[in-house]
Amino acid sequence: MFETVITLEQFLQASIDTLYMVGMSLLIGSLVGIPLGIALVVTRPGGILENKIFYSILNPLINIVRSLPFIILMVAIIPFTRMIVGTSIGTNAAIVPLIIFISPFIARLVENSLLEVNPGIIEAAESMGATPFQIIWHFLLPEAFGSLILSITTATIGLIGATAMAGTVGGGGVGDLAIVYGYQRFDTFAMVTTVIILVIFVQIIQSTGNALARKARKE
Amino acid sequence: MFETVITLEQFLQASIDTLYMVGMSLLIGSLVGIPLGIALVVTRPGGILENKIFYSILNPLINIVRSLPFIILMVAIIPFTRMIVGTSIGTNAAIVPLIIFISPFIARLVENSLLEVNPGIIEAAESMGATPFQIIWHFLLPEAFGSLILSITTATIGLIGATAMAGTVGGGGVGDLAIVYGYQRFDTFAMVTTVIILVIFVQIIQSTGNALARKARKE
Amino acid sequence: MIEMKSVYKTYKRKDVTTEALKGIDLKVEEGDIFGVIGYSGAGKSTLVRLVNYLERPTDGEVIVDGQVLNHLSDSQLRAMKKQIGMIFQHFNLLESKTIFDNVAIPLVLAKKPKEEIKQRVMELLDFVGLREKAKSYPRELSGGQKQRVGIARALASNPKILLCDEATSALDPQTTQSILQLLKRVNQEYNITIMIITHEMSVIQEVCNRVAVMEAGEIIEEGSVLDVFGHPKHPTTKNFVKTVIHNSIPESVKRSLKKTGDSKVFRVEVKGEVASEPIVHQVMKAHDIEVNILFANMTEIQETTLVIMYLQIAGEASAIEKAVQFLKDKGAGVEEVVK
Amino acid sequence: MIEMKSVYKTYKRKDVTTEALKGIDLKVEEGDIFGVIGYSGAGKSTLVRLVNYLERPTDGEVIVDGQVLNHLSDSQLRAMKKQIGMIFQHFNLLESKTIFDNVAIPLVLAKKPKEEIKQRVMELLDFVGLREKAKSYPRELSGGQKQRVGIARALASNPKILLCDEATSALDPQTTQSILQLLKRVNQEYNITIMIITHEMSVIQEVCNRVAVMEAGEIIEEGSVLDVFGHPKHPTTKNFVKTVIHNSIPESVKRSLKKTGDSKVFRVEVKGEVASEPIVHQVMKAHDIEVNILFANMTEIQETTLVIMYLQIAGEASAIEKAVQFLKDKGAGVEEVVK
Amino acid sequence: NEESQGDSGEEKKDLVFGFGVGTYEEQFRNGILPILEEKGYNVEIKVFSQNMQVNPAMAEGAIDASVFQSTAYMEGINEELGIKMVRLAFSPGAPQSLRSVNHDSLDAVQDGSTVAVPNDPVNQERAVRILEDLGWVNVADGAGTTDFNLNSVTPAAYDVKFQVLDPAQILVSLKDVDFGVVNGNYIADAGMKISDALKIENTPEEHRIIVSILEEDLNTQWAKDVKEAYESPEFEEYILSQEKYDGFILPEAWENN
Ligand SMILES: Nc1ncnc2c1ncn2[C@@H]1O[C@H](COP(=O)(O)OP(=O)(O)OP(=O)(O)O)[C@@H](O)[C@H]1O
Ligand SMILES: Nc1ncnc2c1ncn2[C@@H]1O[C@H](COP(=O)(O)OP(=O)(O)OP(=O)(O)O)[C@@H](O)[C@H]1O
Ligand SMILES: [Mg+2]
Ligand SMILES: [Mg+2]
Repeated sequence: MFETVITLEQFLQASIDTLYMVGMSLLIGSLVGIPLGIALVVTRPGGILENKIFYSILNPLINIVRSLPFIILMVAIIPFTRMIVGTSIGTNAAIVPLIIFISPFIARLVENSLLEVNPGIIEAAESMGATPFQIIWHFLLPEAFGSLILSITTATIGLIGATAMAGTVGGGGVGDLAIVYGYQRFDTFAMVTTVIILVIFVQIIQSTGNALARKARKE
Repeated sequence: MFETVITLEQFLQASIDTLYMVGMSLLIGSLVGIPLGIALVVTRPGGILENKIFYSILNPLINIVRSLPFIILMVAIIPFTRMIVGTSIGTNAAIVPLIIFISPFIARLVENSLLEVNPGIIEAAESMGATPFQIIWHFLLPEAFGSLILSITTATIGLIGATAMAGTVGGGGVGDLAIVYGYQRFDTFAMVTTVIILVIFVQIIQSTGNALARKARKE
Repeated sequence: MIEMKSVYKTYKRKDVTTEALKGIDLKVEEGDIFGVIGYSGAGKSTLVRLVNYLERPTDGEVIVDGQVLNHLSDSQLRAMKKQIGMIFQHFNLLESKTIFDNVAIPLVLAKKPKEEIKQRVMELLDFVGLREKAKSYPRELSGGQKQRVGIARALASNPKILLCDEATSALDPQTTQSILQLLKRVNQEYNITIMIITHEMSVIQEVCNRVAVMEAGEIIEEGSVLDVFGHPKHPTTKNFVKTVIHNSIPESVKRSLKKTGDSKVFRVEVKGEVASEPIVHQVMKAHDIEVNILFANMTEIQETTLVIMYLQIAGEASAIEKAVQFLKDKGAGVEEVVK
Repeated sequence: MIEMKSVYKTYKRKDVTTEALKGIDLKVEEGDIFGVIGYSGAGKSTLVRLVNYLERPTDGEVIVDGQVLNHLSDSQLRAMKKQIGMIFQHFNLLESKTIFDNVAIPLVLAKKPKEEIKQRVMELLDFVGLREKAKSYPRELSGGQKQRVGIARALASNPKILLCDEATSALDPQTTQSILQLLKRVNQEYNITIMIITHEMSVIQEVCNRVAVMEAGEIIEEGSVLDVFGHPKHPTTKNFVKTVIHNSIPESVKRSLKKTGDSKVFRVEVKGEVASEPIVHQVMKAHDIEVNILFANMTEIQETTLVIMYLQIAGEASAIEKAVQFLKDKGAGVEEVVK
Repeated sequence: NEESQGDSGEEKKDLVFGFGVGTYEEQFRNGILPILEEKGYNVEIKVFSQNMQVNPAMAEGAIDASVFQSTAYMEGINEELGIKMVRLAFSPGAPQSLRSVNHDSLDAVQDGSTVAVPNDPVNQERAVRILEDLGWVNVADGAGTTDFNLNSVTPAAYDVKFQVLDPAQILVSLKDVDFGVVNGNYIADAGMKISDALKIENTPEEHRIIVSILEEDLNTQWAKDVKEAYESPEFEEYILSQEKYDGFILPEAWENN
């Protein structure tokens, strides 16, 4: 019924590429974004490590990165990418802009989650003489955990959308397959199949996220 | 120093286009996404209008839409777009996929914000015999207001990134200018200028969002 | 007005099961001010939360105003809940709304006209002494102030039933007094049925006409306040009653108690009119005995005076016997206390 | 141990200004159990929150353990706070952690070994009667149970100073008793300084040696508990003392009071050893008068007995006068009450 | 991708080919790859969804050869990136065509007619040249290729309105414009015939699709083998056998086959 030029192998490779790109950039993006989000919360006016200067640099910086369309971002940082992974094309090269794209996004979501923590909890922590690090680790993060998981889930799904653009630098992946074959070549079968794969990915991620969040909320 | 082929008029037009696209799709996207987010929260297991069937349809549906790369989404709904605005190209045509792109995103952010509302508040509402609508309107939304504003801010900035893709269907806008001139025609001046404009936009949006959220949190 | 028939409530989570209520039978009549006391964790809050169906019973029936809650539709339940005001143990105020708006909420939900709302809310805030906090937010209030906002909110819509879960626990005695007086007033003027959960016996003593004592999910004693306070049966009840009716001899008195060979100690309880007669004087004048008041306490319950005394009576055995008979004839309850 | 020098605290938001504290001077000695009472909103919580610097004074100095808090660096402040346990009015438990983990937190922060933590936490949970709730989460506890978790948490790290903001407000009298006994014990055994905010006079009566009464941001009376309770000066203090030392004639007795021409009513206060003597008997035997005990109350404060009686004495004027003198000679305080 | 390259002394057998948008990757996979594999080459195929990214990749040494661009574009990029790429061979390329679903003939054009053109500079220039040929517009001298833009276009016979779109979008959006210039590869992929157009581009040599490599590789054995494969009768046979390549501009070298 459908005709396609994509081979099964290409599908497999694309799936692996997507998982690899999403996984790596989520991992590193979280390692960057979560601390940034925490930094936003603790240094903001009234925060436990209030720091006007730091906050008024970090806050707009995050905005600047967030305001760049992904493709522009990708091009703008090519020299940086090359410095890090030695090349500006391929899956590894795609991960660099993906990280830079997702980190500030995660930072904002984390900020929003942490701001919802009951101020009384922070007071309790302060009354115990907890250091700022301890406040973050033993109080803020556990209390916001359910919300944080949902935030990371949202970020992950956003990341899947962004990996589609990764094809631009030859990153491959399912989204790229959808664009190159489905969009550019009107290959309906490729389009439908890739979309189904993406839906399955997203579904798995969201269900896992929801389940974890539910558990974290002790429901 | 810099050479550019873009005219001031083009910049102005692009700015207007971006504002128009972001504004319209944010407005309509919120009108769609916020109710969807509320629906997710109230129909989920344990919610005030628990409804297994509805939830287990809505939840994956939102995921499906979120999993589509924007460009694929845009092409997939061309017939729908044409039905709504009479054409598949131009600024108005770009708004349709932008709305479909941003609504489920807003829905997820809203869901996360609303889940953070203290369950005791819902109990108080129920004890007063408030209808589900009243619970949402008089209790859930006001209590989550600060967080909701930050969520909408995050969504708005995501939208600015997405409008860059609107050029694909002739939507115009600052992001498109950055891609078409800055990226494809190596027009550094155009690139820098457009990025500056974007940064200013994002900065204004984020500051406004932060200020409103702060106010909503009664700090 | 409120009835529970063998109500059970069990909380389950993974392997942890908590039986919060184990077969509660209860009847609160219209116009009652019904007190519920019990140790922390006894199930008091759970009990009261069943009445407005915030919690569903695991088993058994909850009947309010003649209607079995289990059988009501959602909208019938809502209509029922509108008749029931609730003061929460943890206040549950909206952080995002001013004090004024918090108190106004039940009226807004009932779609009352703005002018009426304003007037009613200011009246209530005046009453709880928070008029000048109308524009503040809950986070700017002290603990007791928050509790008072909760009280004002529960009263706003003139409910037919009022459920108070530790409504005065964060309040000083004076404020508690004025709140209790208000409850008494609304009870009398509007015939509102009130259920009061508390751990302060003095609250029950002050306003309740009936009381139930809970322990570990069960009601272990129930009855009119005068009966339960006068003759507590269960040890737990005795413990509670002790806190308001100091009917044990202070340790220091006990220590210095002279153990003269022929003196005996009696617990004498006098109720009502007799309490104002000089019976100690009378018994002393009429008999050849020496009386030492080891301990004396007068309490007012439901506007009746209850006197409990520990008298050390010295004298000849026959004289003491006669004195005791004299007291009994006067209507006093007399029991010898074994030293 | 704790000292405040003309401390002011003002909250400002837009046009609303609240002067929570207006020039507080206060000194709590090492080993004191210092009580603070006052009406709701008087500034008690604010006061105690200044001691561990959760709130900064708008003006004035807070000195803890000889160190002016305003001058300490962040890390010095943290070290100081580690010495100060705090029980919060609103508990402030972590919803995401089990009861065990909530109590363990101060020990985890202090990097104690796991085994030690486990042992100490179970010991504390045992004490507050929540051993079987170790694996539950705060939302599964009753109000009083949450409060007990807060108490256990504050005690976990053996602080040198303990701040209790309404630590027993949600507890029944028995549990309150056992908590207060514990506080007394830690105070005596480890010489811990304790500051107790409460609106329950009975709590102060039970454990405090010194008390301050606050009203509208000011300390209106301060001193040893026996002094303040025995001779309250300020009307507010009198109001508070009234709640534990029932020293007014019950309404019902007043009503039925026989207004015989030659009878007089006296308020008689007896303290210490004398309280266990049969002075009413003695006065009656020795004089030709008729004595009716209108009201009698014995209270134990700091292990001393305080007796307050209202005696109606009938007889000839001279006989009454002699009787009064007799009582005064015995060391009692006697005042005539104008009917 | 880290193979050493340009080392003419040794026999290089591992090649990386970069492709952009178009049918060239498919042509290569089915028509060229078997020939190269026969000769013992191990070829990796990289497809870029954005043509823009192919040349930087070559400049970086990540790919050895690319098939996606025209001579004119390559020369423009040589200047932009400061590298030296050269044409190795011509690839069968599809001409652009002016199409319409709303009109049957070019006569329908009038002032205010909308014409959809690609947004990237090279395809945009080609598209505008078709209109220039028709006399609808004028193009300023020195309009450029790699930085071509519509500011250098002025109305001639008609004052048409341009609608700038993503190239892939034009075919699906034809309903919404009067005319549209569609790149040939999309016609091929959509299973349509190039010859059905209202006007087909008379593609000048500088706009025909080429196999480009770095100049320094020009004399390597692999380059020679690739050139040979593109000019081979086997490849020609394959292309001619496929209906979808009807109307493509074929390499002149084939005339010698
Ligand atoms: N964050 C704040 N912003 C504004 N006003 C405040 C704030 N915190 C407390 N207040 C005000 O300061 C006064 C003293 O409050 P505080 O909490 O110290 O009272 P309290 O004596 O502890 O009362 P309670 O017995 O009811 O707990 C109150 O009038 C309160 O409204
Ligand atoms: N949601 C819940 N999940 C599990 N157990 C619960 C839950 N709510 C209450 N319980 C348990 O049920 C028992 C009764 O709780 P309840 O709140 O009714 O006590 P209470 O009498 O109101 O006590 P307090 O005077 O301390 O407020 C307690 O042991 C408590 O731990
Ligand atoms: Mg309770
Ligand atoms: Mg307080």
